[in-house]
Parts: sequence; structure tokens; C-alpha cells
Amino acid sequence: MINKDENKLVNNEQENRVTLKGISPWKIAFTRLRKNKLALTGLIVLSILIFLAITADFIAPHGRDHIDLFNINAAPSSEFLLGTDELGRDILSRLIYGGQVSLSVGLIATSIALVIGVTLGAIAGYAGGLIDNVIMRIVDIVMCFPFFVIAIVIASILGPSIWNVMFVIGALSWTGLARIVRAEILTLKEKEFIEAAKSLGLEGHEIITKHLLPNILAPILVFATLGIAGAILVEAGLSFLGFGVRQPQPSWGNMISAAQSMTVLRLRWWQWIPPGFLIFITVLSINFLGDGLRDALDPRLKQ
Amino acid sequence: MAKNLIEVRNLKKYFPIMGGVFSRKVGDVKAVDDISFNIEEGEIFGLVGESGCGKSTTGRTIIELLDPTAGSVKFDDKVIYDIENNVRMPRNELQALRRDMQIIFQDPYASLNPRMNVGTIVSEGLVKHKIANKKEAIEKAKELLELCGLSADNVVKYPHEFSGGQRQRIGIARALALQPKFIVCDEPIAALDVSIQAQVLTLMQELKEKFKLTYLFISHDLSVIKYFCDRIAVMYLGSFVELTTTKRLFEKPLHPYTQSLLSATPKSDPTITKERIILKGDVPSPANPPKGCKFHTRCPQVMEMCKTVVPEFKEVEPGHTVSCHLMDLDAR
Amino acid sequence: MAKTVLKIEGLKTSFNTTAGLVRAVDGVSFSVDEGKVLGIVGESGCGKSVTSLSVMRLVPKPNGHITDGKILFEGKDLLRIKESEMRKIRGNHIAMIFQEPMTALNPVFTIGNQIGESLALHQGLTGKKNVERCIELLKTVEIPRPDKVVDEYPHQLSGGMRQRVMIAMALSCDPKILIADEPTTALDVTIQAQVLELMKELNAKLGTATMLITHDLGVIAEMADDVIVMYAGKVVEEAPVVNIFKTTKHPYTLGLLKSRPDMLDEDEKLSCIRGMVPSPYNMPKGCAFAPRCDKRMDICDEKMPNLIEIEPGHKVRCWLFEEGGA
Amino acid sequence: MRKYIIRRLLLIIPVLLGISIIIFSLIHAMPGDPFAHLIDPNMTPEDKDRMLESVGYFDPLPVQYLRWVVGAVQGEFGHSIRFKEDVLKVMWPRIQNTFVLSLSAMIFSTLLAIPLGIISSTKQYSVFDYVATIAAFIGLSIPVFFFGLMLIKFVAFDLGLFPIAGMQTIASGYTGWQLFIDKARHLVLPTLVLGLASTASLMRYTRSSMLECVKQDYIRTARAKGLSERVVIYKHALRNALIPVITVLSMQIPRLISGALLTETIFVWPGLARLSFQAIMNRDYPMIMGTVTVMSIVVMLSNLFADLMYAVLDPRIRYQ
Amino acid sequence: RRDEEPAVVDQPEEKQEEKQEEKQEPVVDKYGGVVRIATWSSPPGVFHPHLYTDLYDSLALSPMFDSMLKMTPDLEFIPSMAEKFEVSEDSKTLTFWLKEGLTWHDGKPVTTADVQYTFEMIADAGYTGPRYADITAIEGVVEFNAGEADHISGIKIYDDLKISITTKEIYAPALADIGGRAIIAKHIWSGIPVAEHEAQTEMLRNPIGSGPFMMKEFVPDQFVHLVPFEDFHEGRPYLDGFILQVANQDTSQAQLIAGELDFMDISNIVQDEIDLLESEGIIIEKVVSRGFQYMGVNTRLEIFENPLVRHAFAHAINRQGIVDSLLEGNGVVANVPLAPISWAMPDPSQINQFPYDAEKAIALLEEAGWEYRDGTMYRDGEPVTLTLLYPPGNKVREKSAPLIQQNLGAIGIAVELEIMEFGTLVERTFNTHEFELFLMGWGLAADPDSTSIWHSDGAELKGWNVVGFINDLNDELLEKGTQFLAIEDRKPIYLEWAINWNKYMPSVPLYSTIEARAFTPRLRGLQVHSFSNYYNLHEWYFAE
Ligand SMILES: Nc1ncnc2c1ncn2[C@@H]1O[C@H](COP(=O)(O)OP(=O)(O)OP(=O)(O)O)[C@@H](O)[C@H]1O
Ligand SMILES: Nc1ncnc2c1ncn2[C@@H]1O[C@H](COP(=O)(O)OP(=O)(O)OP(=O)(O)O)[C@@H](O)[C@H]1O
Ligand SMILES: [Mg+2]
Ligand SMILES: [Mg+2]
Repeated sequence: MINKDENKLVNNEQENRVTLKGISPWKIAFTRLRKNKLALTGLIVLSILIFLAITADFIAPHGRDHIDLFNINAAPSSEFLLGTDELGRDILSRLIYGGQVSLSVGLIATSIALVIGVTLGAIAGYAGGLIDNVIMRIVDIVMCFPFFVIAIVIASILGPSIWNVMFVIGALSWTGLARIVRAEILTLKEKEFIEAAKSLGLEGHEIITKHLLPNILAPILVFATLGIAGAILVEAGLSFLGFGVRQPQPSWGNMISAAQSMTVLRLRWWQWIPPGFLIFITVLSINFLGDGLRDALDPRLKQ
Repeated sequence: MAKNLIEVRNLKKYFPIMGGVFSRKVGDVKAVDDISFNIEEGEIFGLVGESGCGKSTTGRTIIELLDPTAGSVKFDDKVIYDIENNVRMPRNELQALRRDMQIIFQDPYASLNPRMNVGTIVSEGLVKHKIANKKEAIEKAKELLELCGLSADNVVKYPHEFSGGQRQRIGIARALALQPKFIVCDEPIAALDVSIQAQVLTLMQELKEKFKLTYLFISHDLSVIKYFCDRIAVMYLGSFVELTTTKRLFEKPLHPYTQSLLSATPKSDPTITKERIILKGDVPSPANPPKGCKFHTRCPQVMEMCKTVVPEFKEVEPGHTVSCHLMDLDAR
Repeated sequence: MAKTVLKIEGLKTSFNTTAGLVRAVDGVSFSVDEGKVLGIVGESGCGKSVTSLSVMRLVPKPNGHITDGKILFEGKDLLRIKESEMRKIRGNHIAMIFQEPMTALNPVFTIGNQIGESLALHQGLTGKKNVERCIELLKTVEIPRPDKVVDEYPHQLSGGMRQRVMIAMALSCDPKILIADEPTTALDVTIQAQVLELMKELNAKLGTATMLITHDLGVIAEMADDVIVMYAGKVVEEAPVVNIFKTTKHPYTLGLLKSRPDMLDEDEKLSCIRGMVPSPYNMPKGCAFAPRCDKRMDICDEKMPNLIEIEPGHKVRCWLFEEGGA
Repeated sequence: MRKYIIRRLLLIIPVLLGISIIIFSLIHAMPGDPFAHLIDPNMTPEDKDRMLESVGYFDPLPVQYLRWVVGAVQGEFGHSIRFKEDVLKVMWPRIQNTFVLSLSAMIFSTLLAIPLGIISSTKQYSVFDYVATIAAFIGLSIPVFFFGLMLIKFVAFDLGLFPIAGMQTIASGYTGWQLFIDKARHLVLPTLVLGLASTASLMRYTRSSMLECVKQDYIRTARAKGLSERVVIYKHALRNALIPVITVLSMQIPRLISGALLTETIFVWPGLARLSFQAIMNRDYPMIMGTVTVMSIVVMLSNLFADLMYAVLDPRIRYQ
Repeated sequence: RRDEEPAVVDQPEEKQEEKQEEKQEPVVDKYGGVVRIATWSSPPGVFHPHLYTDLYDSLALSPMFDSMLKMTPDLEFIPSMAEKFEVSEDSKTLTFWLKEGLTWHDGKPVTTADVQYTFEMIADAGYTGPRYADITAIEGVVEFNAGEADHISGIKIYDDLKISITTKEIYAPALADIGGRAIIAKHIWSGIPVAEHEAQTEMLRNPIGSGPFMMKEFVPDQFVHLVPFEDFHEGRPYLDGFILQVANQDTSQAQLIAGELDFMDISNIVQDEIDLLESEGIIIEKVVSRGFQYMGVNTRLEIFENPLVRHAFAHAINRQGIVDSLLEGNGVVANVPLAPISWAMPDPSQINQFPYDAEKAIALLEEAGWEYRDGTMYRDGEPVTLTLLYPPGNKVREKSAPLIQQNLGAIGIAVELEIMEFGTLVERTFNTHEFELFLMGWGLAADPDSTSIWHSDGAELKGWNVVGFINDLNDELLEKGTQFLAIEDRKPIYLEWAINWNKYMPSVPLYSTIEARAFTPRLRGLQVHSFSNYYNLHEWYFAE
């Protein structure tokens, strides 16, 4: 008989490992993340940016779209801390508001990509056979779409708006994720715990949602963080081509692309350095955070 | 004689090999190729053989985790499937029946979902089959864990916080949660440390007695099988080559493969020198098994006829079935 | 008496991990004689592999360090020579066979390439001679169609063949010492028998001193001349193989023997060692085995016993046998 | 292997069909017509309709599509409305230019990223590693057009090291070496800009792949043979680490081709991406279909190439 | 060789002196050098003056093709290929005498048959280009097009050099539309049915004209390289080559300074940029634009029916602000749809100026029955929200959109901005009339006649009267305006027309810009011309 004695010993042993006791993987991930200085910095910077964007109405020193023809291209001063743009609008205020667009484009476009990519990838991987084949051909098709061509076509069909930008980016960038998810699920579904779940009588969708998806969180998260950064850059690129969000709404992307001339580059640093810097630190923070999260969630990095 | 809990008839499981343009099927891996046997209620039925011979596949196909290719399986007098007669247990009935048939896996790490806590893992089946609500199920899980030698407060922990032996106990607790009659044990101790193996074996033995369980015990380790099982089937390349009681098998192994298997087991005493039958070569691929007797390529006593004629799997004495042409010679 | 080829004294190897210092090998001493097989047994994590890697000076960097001790190879302390000098010894005088034949071979190079590499390095064999020697070596380890196999890749071979390739590779430069780290764990019974048979033959033929690491007592019984039993980084028992099996002293060794069904006598019940190996981060203060020991005494929890010789050639680390213990 | 390639090539057909149907419907759903930009008060609506009719604009869409498909199957991609030239002929020089630019960007990023990644991984957590990591992240976060303008401003204009735009000095009369150097000088900045993001990600990939490989058992085996650290890293580890890296590299081909729009625009590089952009702006339907088809084929071929590279580099796959 | 030095517009005093010095140098020294000119987009390569549809093709075409007459910077027509020309008494017939010895680039002589062929090609039923409407004023064109005649009855060839062309009625733009029409070579094209001309890619890419330069090399998306035509009737051009080179507007200034370019247009003058260029010694010549920018208002919509509403918009939008701030003074506020350079441009005192005045705007709207309450404008009880469409590309226009939004917002009208790519915008405006407000510009010809833009005939779908201006007096005056040849006769008609237009203001004119040509100081001899980018190209030369 496995007696009480044995139990006690087991318990003793457990107590010995105080450090690991009763901690969920999320908490462990967070603990690890906290140890990763770069990732932590990324998290803090992002939180600040998001906070600023959300509270823009209260903290922006000037109106977002207020045009002041008497102060066109003004250099930074006590009134306009970061100067004004070519219409005399306050750059600082527009930067704060611009975060709303850039960050939400990043987040929402990536969410769209996540929903499509994870769903299709999971179904393809789990179902296999004909369904898999059909889905993978769809993936192939979408993957072949030249991004800017489709983005422009859709923008001119639907009209330019922040929602369409999000939709376009989301609808075109899920293919990589679908492939990753499918590949992960293909290997994962051979794992014995999936068979165990089957032997308990669980149905396909329960197995996908309860057992498979939680286990591919790491690659999904990595994709998500990279995707957010990518979407912000893509919005900037679309703005450069004139297909970004519509005026007068600012985004960091259209602010920096408004500064696309040599004159501005040469003479008006306040028009391009701040949005450039914000895009840069956002992308950098997200990348650091993504890298940190991946490490934190990697089960192989047991410590 | 006890009643048969499991009756397997002419079970076959082929895995298709895909290839060529448009990934058409170009062949089969005959992982399980026509096996029949019964497992009596309360019995521990051992299944032994080399890696890749189809042991796991047999175990999984019996409880329909894998789709069978041919044959029939009866469980507790209910037909789970009978491919030839196109009988299949309806899905919902099968789901319900799953409560009675469970499986314990070889790799205690891979068989536990790393993202679920132990309480959820053990209670999942209870919730699924609406035997208990979530809260009750967790209580039940605690009981089961204690029964398997783990303290109840472990329910909030995650698999990675346990050692191999403890994880295997969690796996056993999960299998027991639904109070099954029959458990397929697929090499449950192979991945464990020597000193832990004995713990798990002992636990399984106790549970069997306590819950009147029937085991299909799969292993490649003859000494464990010998210690643990009542009857043993020796498998080679998807087929049974010998099936008899443990006692008979170790006293008088008839098939040359069984003999060499027995002699290959490292000796347990440095002072004894054992006569060895060392087999030549490797196990052939089940995708392309040898003609005639599948063992003839490695058999030390191979005869001409072995290369062409498939030996019959027949009873050479009561309760001792062998498939080898040598038996015919002996009879003569 | 045979010449001692390798002598290890008070070897200590530890790892810096984020969770703390792990003393993987904690004061291990032993010696290996020419033509003899020294078996090292113990449970997973007890430091067997780290011991052998220490001998090769291949403890994973940057975490792992050999902190103390001597490794005398033919009287020369390997821990004091230059890395370049050590490289000349590795693979040449001391060769190693690893646990996992599946992963220990580089998947992208041919067998011939991988065996030939050491031949070229240590014996200066190149070109056709190199290939010929490779084929010859493959023949020695009884690989069928060796002339084909030289040009094949590891994944094209079965596990047993791969392990034999590893052996061939290790033997390529006629090493004085062969370290085999669980050479058959990953193999099937019948294949294991083949490989063990082969190793035995080669040992008899070449007279190489061998360190055979395993957790399988059966393999030890089969192969070893002398045995050391390790537990939690320390040697707990050391004796000729017959003594280990017949006049077992240490409770841990005894437990190991009793937990294997094949070591049992007829009708004897399986008995198990309770609990688990202690976490390397949290070693008990006294005897590491004390928490699991049936014969535990109070002193066991307080002080680590010494490894003492109780009979000629038979050493035990247990308070049961040490003066002042019982 | 050959069967596999044939199979994959055959699979391109249904995918191309799907792509062409979708793109065809999309571009015709787009408001506007091929002569929309012709705001010429001297032209009457009838003139315009007549012109539209001459390019088949008023035919029912299925007819137009079928006409296109039937032509395409025979290698006839139609006549560009804007260029009044065969679509394939219009594309050909652009394809070459795109090829030159993307090849050079790929070579640049490979030559830079792989050594950096290796050094970074062998010196994990060193100052070099951190600097390289940060540099890679910077590379991943700079908008392409912005980086391009900065380079033009500081490198080309202020320092005068490279020409600002174009593919060559026009009517320079250069021949032989001079011509080559002239073209190479024009290629430098676009290459930097286009290769930037791939360099950064490739470097990260190489680094993590190397780190992974160095942990493998066969590296220990190699060391146990007495091989020097250089051989261990550059022969045994690198060869394995390169397998995923090269696959990633070949997967970047499509991004280098269709994603080069911004780079091409800034540096006035006459490539395929800009051609397709202009085709869209001008509703040059046959041209759009042509460029999209070419790009799709390139994407699929490079996917196939990636898989083949995998098989070539990894004997485990080769023999399956 | 013509040795009279052309008058150079706005040439500073000292440069004039320089010129004089050079004049004494032997003329041969002027020869040599290749001029590199920026173009923002590549010509697609349809180098046919009557088939091209892309503006950028016309840039390459103008040095290669010649016409019988040409327009001077003072908008006068003088002979080019013609030796002389004559207008008949009834003002309906133009007679041209070609210069003797004119040849095509391939050496074949130019004759009146080529002129005839040029018009017949455009009038052909199979013609696929956009210029047919230009010549329908000629007698017999419609019949020829319908296949009812073998030749255009209005065109009469007397001999190889003399030809006359007769219009159905007096046609004011005849000199431009007939005399200014580029002549194509009959011997090149006549063998091919007109319907198939546009499929002759090879011939389109290698045009044979009679202009000062001939095609050397066309590399799509990169450049067009032209070389001088030795036998040009006004003498071999000084330049050894003319290169039209694709450039990026954002970086072309740098290229100009770095010497990668010699000449470029600046359509939106940014003072800082000009300063930079001038500080590097680049010469900037300003030219008044030939067009104007406007805010189109869909007068078909009930909400905009009342002219007062349009007036209110004109008052509400700070047009002077746009000129002063966004254009940095490089422009003028527009109040009538005419180019500032046009002779028909009325005196500012003669028309309403609609100065920036938000109060007035509100008052006008209230007069029109709108309601202004708490900072919001209501119409029929609903707050007014309008959508303003505009295309990307023109930076000042892009910037003016948010300003208009803010200005209209100040009188309580919410405006949504919708930037859309040009093709889409054209669909929404010209092709379907589904718009409320939009921003666009008109580039005009030298002649003030804008019948096609403002006549009520053009108000249907796809017509150019996109704002839907329907006004009898307007139609009448437009028709009358072309029925005289002499400017003195036409001036009062167009004045009346402008006043009437200004009164109804079917769309809000915003501003006309001043543009500039920037070129390297080494480039000499050029005359800046509002309507022609490379006027007198054969006289351009490089100073050492
Ligand atoms: N899903 C599958 N698809 C294709 N072939 C399979 C699959 N599962 C198993 N096989 C093949 O079937 C044969 C039998 O496999 P099985 O896992 O039953 O062997 P086993 O006896 O359990 O071996 P081991 O001791 O290694 O677990 C093997 O050759 C294996 O390669
Ligand atoms: N690279 C490493 N970093 C940290 N700890 C290590 C490392 N390698 C080994 N260890 C620790 O050293 C101890 C001894 O390990 P070792 O590999 O020698 O065990 P072993 O006896 O060979 O076990 P097995 O039978 O599993 O191979 C273990 O506790 C292990 O956790
Ligand atoms: Mg198995
Ligand atoms: Mg080990």
C-alpha cells in the first residue's frame, strides 16, 4: 500500500520546492517577464503610450485639428512644446491623439489576423484531409496577394478610413499565423494528452479550444506582438502612399509621411523626429515585450 | 472461468502511406495485422514486443482511439465495432462507454496537458460526463489523488511542477476518475526512473485489486511483464507469435522469437553465464513485411518453408497458442 | 595487477543556475584499469553523465565548472593542461559514446564524414585511406554493407546501427579509455543484446579501459568488472561486480536491486524505495539518501557519512558501516 | 523528388485560378475606369465611351475574365491599356530590375545577418550581442520610406557618397566596368533600405537557430572528437542552423518583390511593384492581372523553393 | 540661323549683360551638353500626339513633333512649320503655306498631304484616341467620320505646300486646334488602318516627327533620351541631348543641387525649398499657372441650389489665408474660372471678390433659409453635415482640405474629409455625380473658351460640367464667345460671362498658383512659358 508515510514524504519533498509551489504558468511567465529588464521596460513604455492615447482628450495641450494659419511650421516654443505642422496644428497634441490610431490599428488589425489565422489554422490542422487542403489553398491564395495592390484596391472600394485600414491589414496578414498554428496543431495532436482527452470522450471543438489552443499560446503571442509592430509600420506605409487614415485624424504614420520632403527633413526636425521616435519606441517596446513573452512562455526554458 | 471482458477478433489497423502526385495512398503500414484474443474480467493481459511492432496501436484501436481497419471488438458483451458486418456503436453510446475504458500512457509528461492544472486534468472526464458539477468533481479529484499517493492540495498545481513518478500517478488518477472497468496501460513505467518504476507498479497492482480492474499491460520489458501479468501475448511486426500464461511462457517458450527475447534480457546475476541467442539484424519495416513467416529474416532456426508459407496461429496445448512452422515439425 | 589508466580524485563539478548552485558531482574518486570495465550506476540526475563529461572537460559552459579534484590520465592531470592539448587527447586517447544515438550524430553529415573527421584530425588520414579506414571500422562493429553505409546519413540507419556507428567512431583512434554513457538505454532488448555483445567482444579484443554508465543493473551484471553506485552526486558504494550483487551493503543499492522484478527471487514481492531523489537545489543536510532510507538513524539526518572501505575493494558510504555511526 | 515538384507545380494552377478570379473581381469592383485620369475638356463623353469600348471595358465581366484566362493559358496576357504594349513585354524589364534589386537586397542581408547572428550567438549576453540585438530591433521598427529619406538626405545628399535616385547615370556613355560601377553605386541605397528589415529578422533567426543547435547532442559529440571550436561552430553547428535560416530567407523573396513598393517609389527604381501600383492607379486591368500573376507565381515558386531548399539542406527530408 | 535673341522673361539685369557678352562669342560654342529634366512619372511610351492619353507622354512628345503654328509666351500664334498663314475674310478658312524643304526625322519631305492625313486620321471612324472633339468644328469631319465622304470636305490641298482648312462656323480656337495641332507623317502611318494604330507598339515607341529632337532611347520607367534633329527647320538645336528623367518630387531638389538633374518644374512653391535651391545657385523662374483650384459643389442637390449658399461658402473659406499661408504668397485668390494669365481675365473691380467673412457667410445662409444656432448650422431642422472629397497628390490642395473643414466648421457646418485616389474620385464626381463637395483643379488652354466645362450640355453624366451649372445666359454667352476671332470682339462677351458666373458661382473657386521652373545656372536661352514646358527648346544651351 502506498501508505500515509509515503504521502508525507511526497509532501515534504513538495514543500522543499517552495519556489515553484502553486504557481500558474501565467504567473511564472510574469515573474520571468519581470526579470527580463528589456521586456519590462517595453511593457512600461507601452502602458504609458496607451494611457496617453486613452486620456488624450484631457491631456492634449491643444485641439487635435485646430489649424492656426499664423503659426505654420512653428518651431518648438513654450506654447507649442513640439512646434506645429504645416497647418499650424500642435504637434504634441497630434502625437498624443495619433497614438489612438496607431496603437488601435496595431491592436485591432492584429486581433483580426489572430481570429482568422487561429481559427482557420486550427481547423485545418485538426480536421486534416479535404478541409485541410481547402483551407491551405485559401491560405496560399491570400498569401500570394501583393499587399499594397490589394490594400489600395480595397481602400478605394471601401473608402479610406481607420477601420478599413485595420480590416485590410488584418485580412491580409493572417496567413503566416494560420500556417504556424496548423503546423503546431499537427504536431500537438499526436501528443498523448490529446488522446487522453479523446479517451475521456471530448469532442473535436472541445479538444481544440481546451487542449490545443492553450498550448500554442506562445507562438500566437509572438506573432501578435510582431504583428502589432508590423501593422503600425504598414499603416505608416499606407499613409505615405495616401491610403492611410483620413484627415484630419492624425496617426504617427501620416504625421511622419507628411514630413516626407527634404526641406522638412532638413529644416523642421520637430515634424519628423517625434512621430518617428514614437513609432520606433512603440515597435521596439512591442518587440522587446514579444521577445520577453516568448521566452517567458517557452516551456523548454524551465528554470 | 471468468467472463471475457474484451473480445478481439481479427483486428487489423493499417496506416496509409501517402505519396505521389496529389498525395494518393501508395501503401500501408500494417501496424496491427489480424490479431484475435480475449481478456478476462480481472485479468492482467500482457503485451510484449519490440519497438514499433504494433503494441500501442493494438491498445488504442481496441478502445477506438484509432479507427480500426478491420475486425471486431466486443466490450462487456457490447459490440464496439464490427467492421465486416458494418456495425459501429453510435457516437453518443461510445462516448458513454468511454467511462468504462481508459488508458494510461507511456510518457507521463506528454500525456498531461501542460496548461491545465491537476484538478482540471483529473476532473475533466467527470464534468464532461456530467457525473459531477465542477466543484464536486474537484473534490473527487482530490480523493483520487490521495488514493494515488499525492496530497489533495496538489489540485491547483500544474504538471511541470511534478516529478515523473508523480505525473504518472496523476495520469492514473485521471484514468480512474471515471471508474472504468478496463484500462489500457501503454508502457506506463518505461519513462520512469528505476526506483520509481517499482512504486508505480505497486500502486497499479493495489488499485487493480481495490477496484476489480482489468488491465491490458503493454511493455517491452519481459521481466516486468513476467512479474505483473497473468497472460502474455508476444507480438512481432503486427501479429501475435505466441500467447499463453506467464508461467508457461517463461517455463517453456515455444516460438524462437520469444526464446531470443527471453535470452536477450540482461542477466540478473553476474555469476551466471547465460546461453545467448543473439538475433541478427533489425526489425523489418511493417510497411514492407517479409513474406511467409514475418520473423524468418532474423530467425535462428529458419527453414525453407518459413520464407513462403505463413504459419498458422494455433493452440499447441491448452491455453498456449503459437504461430511457427517448428510446431508442426514437433508434432510430427 | 593491471595498469591504472585513469584516476579520478575528489572531483567536484557544479552548475550555476538561476535557482541556485547545483553540485552535480560532489567529490567523486575512482580509477579505471587497463582492460577492465568500470560500471557506474545510479538514478537519473545523480551525476553520472556530468562525471564523464568532466573527464572529457566538456562540462557545458558557461554554467558548468569543475571546481575541485584531479583527473589523472596516465599520471597527467587533465585539469591542468591547455585546451589545445586536451583536444589532442579527446577522441584520440579518451573517446566517448553517448546515451542517445539518435541525436548524438550530426544529421546533416554522412557517416563516413563523421567518422573520418577524427581520423583526419588525430591520425592525419585523408582521402581514400580515410574512407577505407572508415569502412574497416564499420566492419569491426558488424554493420552490414559498410561500403554503402559510409555514404549514408544517420537517419537512414536504425537505432542499433547508429549506436554501432558511435562505437566505431569512438574506437577509430584506438583510445586508451572508452567512456560509454548509457550506450543501450535507447535500444530495444534484442538490439541491446547485440550491442552489449559487441562491446564485450571489442573489450576483450582491444583491451581498452572502459567506463560504462547505466541505470540498468542488468547491464552492469552483464558487463562490468567493478561497479560504483552513485546517488545525488556522490559515490555511495564501490565494489567488484559480484560483491555489489551478492554482498550488497548500501541500503540504496539494495533498494535498487529489489525494485527490479528481474532481480527478485521467485515469488518475492516487489519492494520499492519510497519518495524521490532529492532536488539538487535542496540537498538534505546529512546523508542524501536518508529521507528515503528504511534503516535511517538520527545521525543520518545530520552528517554525511564517509566512503569507507569495509572489505578489500568494497567501499560504502553509510552510517550503518561507519565507526561512530551505529 | 521530381514527383513532388510536379505535384507542387500542379497545385499552383488552382491557386492561380483562385487568385485571378478574386483579383479580377476586386479590380473591377473598384470605381473608376482606365481613362478616368483623362480630364480633358476637349473630349466628349462619347469619345471616352468609344475609347473604353475599344479596350473591351463594356463587355460583361465573365466574358472579360474568360478572355483573359484563355489568353493567359496561352501565354498571352493581353495589351496594356496605358502602355499600348503587350503586358509581358512591359513587365519584362521591370521583372529584371526587381530581380536585381531583390537579389542584391537578399545577398546584402544574408552576408550581413548571418555572420552577425553567429557572432551574437557565440557571444551570447556579451556587449556585442546586446548591441546587435538593439540594432536589429531598430531595423525592425523604422518605417521603410523614412529610412530611405534619411539615407538620401545624409548619405547621398550631404555626404554625396551615392546617387540619390534612379538605376544608372543616364546617357553617361559608360561601358564595361564603369557602367557596372555606376549601376552598383545606384543600387547601394535601395539595397540597404529594402534589405533592412530582412537583415534584422534574419539576424535574430540565425542567432536563435545557432543557440538551439549549439545545445544539441551532436555538438557535444563533435567536441568529444577533439575538434577545434571553430570547426565545431562553423561546420557542425552552422550547417544545421542554416537549414531553418535559409528557408526563412527564401520565404522572404515574395516580401522583397511585392513589398518593395515604397523602396521603389523613393529611389525611383523601375520595378514590378511600382508598375503594379501605377497599373492600379490607372485601372490598367490587363497590366494589373499580369503583375499579380507574376507576383503570385513568384510567391508560390519561392515557397516551393523554400521547401526544396529544406530538402536539399536536410538529408532527413531528402530521403523520405 | 535666327540670330535675334529671344526676350527672356523676368531676366535680372546682370544676367542680361552676361548674355550680351556671350552673344559676341562664336555661336558654335553654344553647342553641346545634354539637358536632364525631371518628370514625376514615366511616360508610358505612347509617343503619338493624337493617341497618347497620359500627360507625361506629352512632355516627351512636344520636342519631337511640330505644328504649323506655335503659341508664343504672349499667347500669340506665329508660324512654325508654316511659312505664313492667312485667315479668310469670313474668318472661317485658314490657309497655310508650309516652309520649303521641311523634312521628317527620317529625311522624307513634309507635305500638305501629311497635314491632311493628320486630320483624317483623327476623324477616322476607327480612331481610338481622345481628340476627335477638337476637330469637329472643321467642315466635313462628321461626314468623313460617318463614312459618308472620302475626304474631309473642309480641307483643301492646293499643292505640296499650300493647304486650307475651313470650319463650319467661325471658330475662335481654330488657330490653336488646327494650327497648333501636331502633324504626323502620312508615309509612316497611312498603310495601317487607323483602328490598329494603337497596337503598333514599335512605331509608337519610335516616333517620326518633325520637331527639334528625335527619339534615341526610351527606357520605360527611367528616361526618354532624345537627340537633336540636324535638319530642324529652325536650325540644329544647340543641345546634344534631351533627357526626360523620372524623379521623385520629394528628392528631386537634392538631385538638382547634386547635379543629377538640370531642370524641373515646381508646382507647389515652398519658400524654404526655393531658398535652399537659390542658395545653391539654382535659378528659379516663376510662372503664373494656367489653371485654378476649386471646390466643386453639386448644384443638382437641393441643398446647394440657392446661389447664396455657394456665396456663403466663398465667404466662409479663408481663401486669402490659403494663398498667404499654404502657398506662402505664391498665388492669387480665384473668383472666376479663368487662368490669371488669360486676356479674358476681368479686372478685380468688375467682379465680386467674396472676402473671408464668416459673419457674412452665416448671414447669407440664414437668408437662404438655414438656421444658425449655438455654433451649429441647421437646415430644415437638421444639422448640416457635408462630405468633401479630394484626391491625393497635390500637397497644397491636400492641406487646404482640413482648412476648409475648419472654416466651414466655424460657420457650424460639419465637414467630413474623404481622400480618395484619383480614379475613384472621378467615378464619384464626373461619372456618377454622387458627391456633395470636392476639390480639384482645372488646367486651362490659352483660349478662355470653356464651353465644355460650363455649358449645360456638359451637365449630363460623364460630361465636364460636373457641378451641374445650368443657366441660359451662361450657355448663350459661351456659344457667342467662339463666334468671333478677334480678341477685342470677344473680350466684352467673356466679361459678361465671368460676371454672370461669379454671380451664380456654381462652384467655389479657390486660388491660382504661381509655379516655378528651377534649373541649373548653366542652362541658358530658355523662355519660360505658362503653356509649354519646353518652349524654344532648340535655343536652349549650356554655358561653360
Ligand atoms: N499515426 C500513425 N501513422 C502512421 N504510422 C503509424 C502511426 N502510428 C504508428 N504507426 C506505425 O505503426 C507501427 C506500430 O506502431 P506502434 O506505436 O503501435 O508500436 P509500438 O509497438 O507501440 O512501439 P513502441 O514500443 O516504440 O511504442 C510502427 O511502425 C509505426 O511507425
Ligand atoms: N547544463 C546543466 N545546467 C545545470 N544543471 C545541470 C546541467 N547538466 C546537468 N545538470 C545537473 O547535474 C545533475 C547531474 O546530471 P547528470 O546528467 O550527470 O545525471 P545522470 O546521472 O547522467 O542522469 P541520467 O541518467 O538522466 O542521464 C542533475 O541534477 C542535473 O540537473
Ligand atoms: Mg508504443
Ligand atoms: Mg546521463
